[in-house]
Amino acid sequence: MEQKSIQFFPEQASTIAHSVDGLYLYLVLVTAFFSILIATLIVIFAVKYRRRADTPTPKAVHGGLWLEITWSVIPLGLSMVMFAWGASIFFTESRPPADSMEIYVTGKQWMWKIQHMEGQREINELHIPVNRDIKLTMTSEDVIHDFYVPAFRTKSDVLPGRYTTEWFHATKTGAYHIFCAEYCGTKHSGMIGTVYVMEPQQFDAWLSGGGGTGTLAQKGEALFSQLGCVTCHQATADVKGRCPNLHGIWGRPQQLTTGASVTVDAGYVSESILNPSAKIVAGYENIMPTFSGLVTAEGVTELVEYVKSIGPAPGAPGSAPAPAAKGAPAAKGAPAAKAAPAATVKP
Amino acid sequence: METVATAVEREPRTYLNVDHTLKSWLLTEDHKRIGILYLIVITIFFAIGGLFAALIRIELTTPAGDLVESSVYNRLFTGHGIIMVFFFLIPSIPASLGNFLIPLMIGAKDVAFPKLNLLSWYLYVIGGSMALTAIIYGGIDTGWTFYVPFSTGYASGMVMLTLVGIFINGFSSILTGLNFMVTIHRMRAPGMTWFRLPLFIWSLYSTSLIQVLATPVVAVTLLLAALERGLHIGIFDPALGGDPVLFQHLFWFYSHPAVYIMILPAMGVTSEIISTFSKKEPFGYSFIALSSLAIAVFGFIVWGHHLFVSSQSVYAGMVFSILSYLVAIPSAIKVFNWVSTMYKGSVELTTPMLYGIGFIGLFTIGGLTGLFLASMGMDVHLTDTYFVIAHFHYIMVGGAIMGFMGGLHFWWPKITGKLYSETWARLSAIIIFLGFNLTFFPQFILGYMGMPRRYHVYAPEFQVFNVLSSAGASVLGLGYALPLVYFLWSIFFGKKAPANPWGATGLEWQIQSPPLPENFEITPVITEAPYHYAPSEEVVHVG
Amino acid sequence: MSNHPDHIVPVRVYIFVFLALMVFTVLTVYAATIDLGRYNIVLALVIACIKASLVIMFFMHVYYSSKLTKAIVIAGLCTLMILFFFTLTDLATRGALQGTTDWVGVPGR
Amino acid sequence: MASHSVTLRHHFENAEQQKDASTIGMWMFLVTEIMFFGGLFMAYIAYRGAYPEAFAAGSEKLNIVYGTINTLVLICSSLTMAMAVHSAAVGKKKMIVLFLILTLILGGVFLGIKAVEYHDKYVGHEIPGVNFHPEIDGHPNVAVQNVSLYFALYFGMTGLHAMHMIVGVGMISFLIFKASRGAYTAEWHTPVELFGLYWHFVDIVWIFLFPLLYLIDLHQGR
Repeated sequence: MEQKSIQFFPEQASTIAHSVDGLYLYLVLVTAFFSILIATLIVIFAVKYRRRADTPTPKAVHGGLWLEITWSVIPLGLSMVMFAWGASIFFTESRPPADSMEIYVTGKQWMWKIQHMEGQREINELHIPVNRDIKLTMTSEDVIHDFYVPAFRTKSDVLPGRYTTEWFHATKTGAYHIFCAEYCGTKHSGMIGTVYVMEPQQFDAWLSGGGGTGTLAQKGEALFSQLGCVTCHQATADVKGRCPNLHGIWGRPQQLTTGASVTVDAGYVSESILNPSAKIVAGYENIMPTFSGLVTAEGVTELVEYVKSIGPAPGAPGSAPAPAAKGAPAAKGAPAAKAAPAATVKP
Repeated sequence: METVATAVEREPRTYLNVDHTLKSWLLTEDHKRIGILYLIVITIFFAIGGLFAALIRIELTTPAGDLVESSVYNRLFTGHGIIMVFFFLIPSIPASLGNFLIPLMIGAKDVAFPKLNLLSWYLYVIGGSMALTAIIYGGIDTGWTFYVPFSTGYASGMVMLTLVGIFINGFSSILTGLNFMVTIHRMRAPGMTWFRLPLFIWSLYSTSLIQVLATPVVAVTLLLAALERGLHIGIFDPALGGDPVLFQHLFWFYSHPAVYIMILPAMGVTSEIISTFSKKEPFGYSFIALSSLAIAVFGFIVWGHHLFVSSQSVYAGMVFSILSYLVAIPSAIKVFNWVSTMYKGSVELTTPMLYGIGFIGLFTIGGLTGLFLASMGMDVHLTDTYFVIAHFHYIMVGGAIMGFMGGLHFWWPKITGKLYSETWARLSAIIIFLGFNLTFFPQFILGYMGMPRRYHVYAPEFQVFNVLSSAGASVLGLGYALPLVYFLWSIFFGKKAPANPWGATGLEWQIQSPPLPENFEITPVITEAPYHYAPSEEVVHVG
Repeated sequence: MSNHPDHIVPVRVYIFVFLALMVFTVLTVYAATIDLGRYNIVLALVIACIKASLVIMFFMHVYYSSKLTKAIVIAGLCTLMILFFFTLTDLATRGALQGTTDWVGVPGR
Repeated sequence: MASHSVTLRHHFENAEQQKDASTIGMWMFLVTEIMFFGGLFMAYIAYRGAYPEAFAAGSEKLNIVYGTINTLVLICSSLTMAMAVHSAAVGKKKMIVLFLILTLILGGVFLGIKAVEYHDKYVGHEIPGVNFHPEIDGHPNVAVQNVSLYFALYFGMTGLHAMHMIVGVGMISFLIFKASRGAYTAEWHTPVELFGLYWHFVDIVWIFLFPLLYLIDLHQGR
């Protein structure tokens, strides 16, 4: 960031930045109007009605109901506009578009660890393509952090034990600040970073240039076997082992022994890894050991991506003889050929 | 306290010279003496909190962390927060001015439970000294909000001692509120109906309502946090399925009404000051009175606007956002009514009036910037930045402390029987007003530029406004030092104060200053409305 | 009722209230053994509220005391309901829109 | 009402104002207690909603018989307390002492049973933070951590309630001492009445604690 003249606004680098700045302008105008009105009235009355020796005692004034109503209704009206405008911005901000490019962010005390779907890992830096919806799925390994990019006008707390999302659509290339906005300890003010918004071609060059050892899903698969999950959860669809088969379960409701059903999402898979006895699939026993302490947050995200990438069983409906892992996100420019040898991925 | 022993006979008996032993002060049941005891301890805590603030501002003049290390800086802003919020702002007006004035203003001999009143002071001192010992032994770095899981798992320093100190101090606040409510309900002079009460009493009644209903929840929350930190029973521990956001809900259920505990008494003081120095009955008396109650009641249903970005559900966010706008309306009504009171009044710009006008101006800016933070889309960008710091300092320093200073100056002749020097006082009021604005207005801009709060090291482009803010802080520091000087000077060398130096109409101005130990020789009987300046038949009726 | 400060409540009222409380206690234990699904908790709370109001009204003389005392009791309960209701607006609908669900367990701990 | 025997504090106009003020003051104190326990009940509602099976599993480990006996004991102590206040109002000084002693005994019984229960929990490794590993075999869908939440709340709520009982027992003994010296007459027995309010409040808290903690999903059979 070169040292420009004194700034009063952070750059407007995302789609909602304009509407947030518009709301800001409206609010500033209302505040300025009323503050100046009150200040000038006070000065006028203080001067005009200053106590002189001969002024008679001022008469008491009663009534004024209509006056009271007007200066209750007008502020209420102005406030409701503030509420509606703010709520609409918040509503759009809290619903990431379906096709947005997913990036995993893990907050750890005083650093941001970022994992791209293509396997790239970054610390305190986030490279994203311009003009594309980016969805961050964030969690924390210790205390509450907050991923805040002033230039995009977005922030969202990052909580341990939960995934929170934040999404933005960058409109201007450049480098912008990342700040941790929730106090998290000694180096809270050091937990900062930079978002590099790049042209799509540059982004792809950067993406392939990084020494990626396979996509997130492939790393997940490697971890899946390394931790011994594959012994119970066979990747092949046909064998009905002692453990629920993970084929094509992503996004579908899962029947639990208590009769309730839960849709398989990042939260459910993470919970089943870290705390398996919490939700047992119908027809199975509570025999899975817990892996909390044995796997880091990045490992959990890799396993989540792997489970997402296991296609439905070959015979099952909706399965396609996918050469590569069905769920692997075909990031627009990501060269599919780069995927690891097909053998490990073939369902 | 008194100068020559012989002078005692000629002087009338007052609550000050009736007994001089330390025991008579430390075991007093007289609400006036307890008010002074509170005033002394409050001033000490204000000085300590102010010292922390000075160190923070000095550190923030440069982007790099070059005055103190990060861990020390975190303890500085935590100390500043805890001392100012729990040990200065919440007890400041209710416990000192409130204790002194409520019985005087409603024609009672004392508060309902004098022993309980003394116990409250001791609880306040014990809680305060526990927090002070924790700070002397290195302080804690949790921030005054004690967010879990940081405060229970990762924070360092004597966190539990501080939590228990605040827990005990909470009971002082609860018992004071309880005492005031029973006093106002049951000990009013004959003829003093609810709508003949001075507006200061209305605002203190609303404050006590909040103190009684909200403080216990934070007491149990901080107790649970202390237990979780000490005994590792994970109520809020996410690893055990606990919900850190539940802690935030329980914490802010108290802490938002707590900001109304801080501002309502200052509003009451301002109503009294504006009315006295416009020599006119407050415009819309019943609207001001009922809006105090409305603020207290609405204050309980808005706390969620502190949690917009903390993974609170969108629907809950919307509910809290719209309700937060409702709580702004009574404050708007009050401001407009104050200004209308000055209309066609006969305004005298004494020091209390300067503080009163300053309060209205700064509280208006503080309140309106609160509307920024109540709007969800805006709050996403602004929460946890310096915008929030500027907003609540405009309310607390521009509002609550201006009100406290105004009240202190307004009732000083009644409390001590001495007049302070008007010129010095006006000078310090103006210095405070200028210093305050120079300190906190740049922080609004910093906030919108995105500088997060509680940052020891910040990005270089924020430095300009931080230097302005630190410059303002030094002026503000000077402004606050002056009153200490001329108030103390007035106690020993000030002129003797008449019973009613300002020509006010309250009951407290009808008796001698300083008052008798039993306040009134004969209990007064109230026959007409308060603020009775003009003869009642010449009343102008507005549509 | 009269606002006579020291209303002497007849002993038979106490005995009756005592027996009612005993019956309700047995009732709530028995009711817990029948499977009513989600309504078990509702029934338990209804019985508890009835018992509590019996104690408040007759043992604590609120039925005979001043309107101010009644107002204080109601104010306390309303504040409690405010705390419950508004916190639950968040807890019940959390993650409904963003689709993020809670999960138990923090990796690495 | 002859007020000569009433110790009238100087700042009150008459005895009725003093009594009225203290009753209202006591009720406001009880409202602060409602909010004090309210914070814990909020945590209970939040976590029971999130982890119903874990709460059912945890509640299974509690001893229903002890819980029911405790409830009945407390209700009896409420009756004896009410009778104590009644006999104070009608001026039977001997009866005040009798009923207060009865209330003290019942309070003691309650605390005794509570102590036994806590000991059982200690033996059963059900105290969170103290090598906590309860046997929750019968429930498939229950994570041990969530059960520790249940027990943390159990000990939080019943512990706070028991502390209030201990304070209550302490105050009863003081009242018995004063009543036995004939301090409380028909005209002035405010301390007995105010303590009665406190005692009934503590009983009401237990009336809610019992079903919420002990009787969760009893119908699945123990």
